[in-house]
Amino acid sequence: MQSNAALEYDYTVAKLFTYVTILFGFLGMLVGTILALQLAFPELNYLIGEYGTFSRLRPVHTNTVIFGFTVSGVFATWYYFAQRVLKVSMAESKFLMIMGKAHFWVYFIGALIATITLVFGISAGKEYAQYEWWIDIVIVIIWLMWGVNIFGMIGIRREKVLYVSIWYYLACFLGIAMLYLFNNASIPTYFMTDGLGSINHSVSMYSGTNDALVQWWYGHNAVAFGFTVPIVGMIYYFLPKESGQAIYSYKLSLLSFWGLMFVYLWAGSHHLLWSTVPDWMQTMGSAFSIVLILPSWGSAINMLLTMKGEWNQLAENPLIKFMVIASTFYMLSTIEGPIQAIKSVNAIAHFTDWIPGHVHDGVLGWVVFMTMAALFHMAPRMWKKEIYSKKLMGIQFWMQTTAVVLYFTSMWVAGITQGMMWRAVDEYGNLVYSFIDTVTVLHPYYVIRGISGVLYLAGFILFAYNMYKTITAGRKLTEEPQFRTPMA
Amino acid sequence: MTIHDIQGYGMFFLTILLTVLLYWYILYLYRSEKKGERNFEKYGRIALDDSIGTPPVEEKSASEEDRRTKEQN
Amino acid sequence: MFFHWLEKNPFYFALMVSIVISFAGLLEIVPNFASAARPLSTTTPRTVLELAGKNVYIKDNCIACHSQMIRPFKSETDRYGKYSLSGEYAYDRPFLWGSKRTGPDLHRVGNYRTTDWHENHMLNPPAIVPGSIMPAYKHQFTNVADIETAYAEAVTVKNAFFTPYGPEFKRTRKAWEAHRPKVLEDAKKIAADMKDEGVKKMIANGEVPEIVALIAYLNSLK
Amino acid sequence: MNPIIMKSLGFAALLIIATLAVVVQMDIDLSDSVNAIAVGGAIAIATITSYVTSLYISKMKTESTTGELVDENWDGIGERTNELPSGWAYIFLAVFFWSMWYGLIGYPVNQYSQIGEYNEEVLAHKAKFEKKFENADKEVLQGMGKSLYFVQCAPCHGNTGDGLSGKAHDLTKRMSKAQVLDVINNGSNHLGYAMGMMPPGMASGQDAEDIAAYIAGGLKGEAPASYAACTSCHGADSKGNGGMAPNLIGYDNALLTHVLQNGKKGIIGTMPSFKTMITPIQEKALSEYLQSIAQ
Repeated sequence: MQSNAALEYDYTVAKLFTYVTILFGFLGMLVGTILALQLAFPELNYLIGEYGTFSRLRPVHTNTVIFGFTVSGVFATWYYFAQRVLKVSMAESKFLMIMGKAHFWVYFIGALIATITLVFGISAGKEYAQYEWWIDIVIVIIWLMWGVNIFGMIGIRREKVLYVSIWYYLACFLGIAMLYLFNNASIPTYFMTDGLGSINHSVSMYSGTNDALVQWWYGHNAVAFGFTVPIVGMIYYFLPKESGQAIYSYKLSLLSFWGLMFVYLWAGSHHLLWSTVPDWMQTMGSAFSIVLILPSWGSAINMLLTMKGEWNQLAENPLIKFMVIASTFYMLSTIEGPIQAIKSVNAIAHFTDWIPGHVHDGVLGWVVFMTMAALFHMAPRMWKKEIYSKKLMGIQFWMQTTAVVLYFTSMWVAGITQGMMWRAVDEYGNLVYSFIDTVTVLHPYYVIRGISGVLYLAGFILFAYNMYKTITAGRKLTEEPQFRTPMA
Repeated sequence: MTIHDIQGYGMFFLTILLTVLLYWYILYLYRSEKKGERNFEKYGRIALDDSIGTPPVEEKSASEEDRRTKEQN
Repeated sequence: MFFHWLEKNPFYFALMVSIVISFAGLLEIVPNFASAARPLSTTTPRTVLELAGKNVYIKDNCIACHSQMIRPFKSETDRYGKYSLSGEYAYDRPFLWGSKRTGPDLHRVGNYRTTDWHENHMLNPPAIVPGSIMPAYKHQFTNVADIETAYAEAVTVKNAFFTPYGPEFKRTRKAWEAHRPKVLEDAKKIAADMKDEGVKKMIANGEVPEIVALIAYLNSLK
Repeated sequence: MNPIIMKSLGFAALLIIATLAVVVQMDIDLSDSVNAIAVGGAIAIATITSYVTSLYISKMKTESTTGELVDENWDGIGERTNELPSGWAYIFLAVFFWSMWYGLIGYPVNQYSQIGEYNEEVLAHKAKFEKKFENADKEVLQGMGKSLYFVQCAPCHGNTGDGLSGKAHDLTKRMSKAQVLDVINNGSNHLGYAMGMMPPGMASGQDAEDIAAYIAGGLKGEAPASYAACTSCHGADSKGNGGMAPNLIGYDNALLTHVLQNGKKGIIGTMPSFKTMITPIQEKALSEYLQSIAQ
């Protein structure tokens, strides 16, 4: 075995991914804020001609946040913490190092091109899977390159036991790989004819109800394996590390893991309640969604209990605040989802703004908070600099928390209102409201959401600024902080 | 027997199988800790003691030797 | 012990995770595949012009705000017409059910809206529906719809999935050239009910504007 | 209760009150079980999340780190054995029983059918409303027609029925001059009247102009001589010859029924048939309402 003395963890790739996480986060949220404002003030649809309408921009927003921000955040944290819990440095393997860098560049360039295709309306038409066939191929390559790193690192590890975060990242890798491949299976029309038409176009391998099932089996579990599993993995590493407290119950974390794996996939059909998929399947999706509360809350409670008796840290360390509030929003989101999956509730909630509200308290409150906290934690260790400003971080925390609360409360009320108005029957037994009545009534809530978007985006800009100043002007650290992240 | 029947039975038994496995796993976690075979909670330390200099909670190569000696016995 | 061994062997661990997560998908999706793909006896595949319109629908991502799924509630069937049936979607690749109704459902919009309404509406939605927050889609009146790709799609689904298109649908360019006048004929019929001069001029030049294809598609939703 | 839990429950209460306030303002019927369960679900989400999260967060403040130290010391650092949180174990049981109930009794997987439930809903609706309004009087019908109009007709004809400045038929008048001219020149498509299709070119030139002006003006004053060509089908009183042909003065039940059943095509554009969307009683109601808004 090599001597450990001269060895250091190598964060080159982690740094690169950190930059793009911030970049894509900003872009995704900027577009998101524009979308929110467009719904409140439709004149904003005409800023850049056909490329600026709500409908054209929406996939740009969702895909940039999912495949841009979240996925690069997952990569950045992976290249950081995997070395640490496997106790092996990237510098120890030239192959993994080159693969890591190649992974970054293919990813970055691929992501840029993919975003541009969406702006031009080159789309396969399935939500969260809009990319056309050739971009799918690039995505598969990017994913496999990450897989090489995962298994490579695990192969040369010193720590025998795989820490639970590694489990979650592995599941993220496997889950997304499987779902993405099946859902995006399609046939390019150009090659099925003598070169007729556009080379971009393809048709789905599945049709109608089958396509819907595969799509939501994918769509729901893209949330599972993109927005839940790796983020849980993140908090299982970063919260204990930042606070110096070992996980409250390691056993509970293992249990929750298998529970999540087992239950999550069943729940996909709750996106198709009251549709033309068979009744029994809807019932299964609905019932398993409720069971899903268990593993989700298991993880969240485990996190909150890890901080038991540590009020000082919560009061003084904004990073801990970020992670605790992220767990809280995770709990909110993971009970809201199951309750919305109950058939009677779904009859009201489906197709309304309550659903985007639910999605955003998960993503804004849980995914983004956790990712930002992780990057804040990593920065002083990667660049050996102190965090530039604790005060800015505090301001950012309150701005963004307010924004999330505004977002989900306004969409909550809007969704329930609209859902009930659609059903409302007058004294004669006929519908009371024409569709447009149920749209105009939402205006105030859309304005509130727009404000919350601006607030959240501003908070994210503060985050980016703070990171930038940390990297360029933070006070130098002589040795790596053990637990608590130093900040000025 | 139609495909739906097969599907129904398949789902029923496989769900039971996986549920049993999950409970078995819980049992395993507690039993092996009680008997003192393993201490799961100490793995929580992996996240905390993660400098490259600190020794691993369980050394990988050591355990392989472990197993080999066991197999020989 | 089985579990102990599983946790330390990354390969078998990954295999176990894969088995557990593919389990539900296999049981829920696969057995229903054949029966769900069966069309109703009245369902016909879309014409090339309608397919081109469907691709405009996808390109401008109408699905972001409009669903195509009428749920079996009295409130929905009163508003949109008969509840949706699985077989009606049998030729839809991809399915376009949508997940959000910022605007109304469109699954049977062909029953209660017509060409001229769509024309006026796409040019300026709030003028037709006061308070509407839908953006105008003026560019669809000047952009050319890609009917060749739509034809390629029809041929592809015919050959790969046995969608019942006629024998004249062949993979060659010659077959396409032969079919093209038929598409233009369909487009002309739609344009006859429209007022926009630019659209008529484009049709006369042998080009199909996106709006014509889109309206053909919307009218076919019944 | 400690202040953190209080505050957080306060927030939940606020959210619930806001939701209920809007629901009440919209005059929503909470006796509809779907509405009631949805509101119940919303209340459950707000209170359970607020209570449980604040409970655990307050534990950070009020409790000290507990749990027995594990006997062995591992690398100088003590370990605590913590049992599974009991609250979580209780949810485990509750959720387990709930899902069993849901799949076996609530929506039994082997027999529940949503289409069956829909059919029951429709039957219940019919029993409740259609019988009640079978022999409704004019005033009730007008009220019903008005509410129907706003949902089904206003999207094209506008809230006041004026046809949105020429984008659809103006329902406050019978016909405009241009519309009449168009019908005279091109004939009329089949509305399903017993008289059959009206052929094109029944009149031309100045005659046609005169007729159009006369009809558009509401048939006031003296009829032009050429109008005789019209009365042969539309009746001497221009009211449609006892339901054989369209009424030229106003909207009667027959005209409405024919348009709603067959749709219509004219100079403005096409109106689709609404026969799948509208029941006979609704048709009657709409007709009453339209007669009330037309001058």
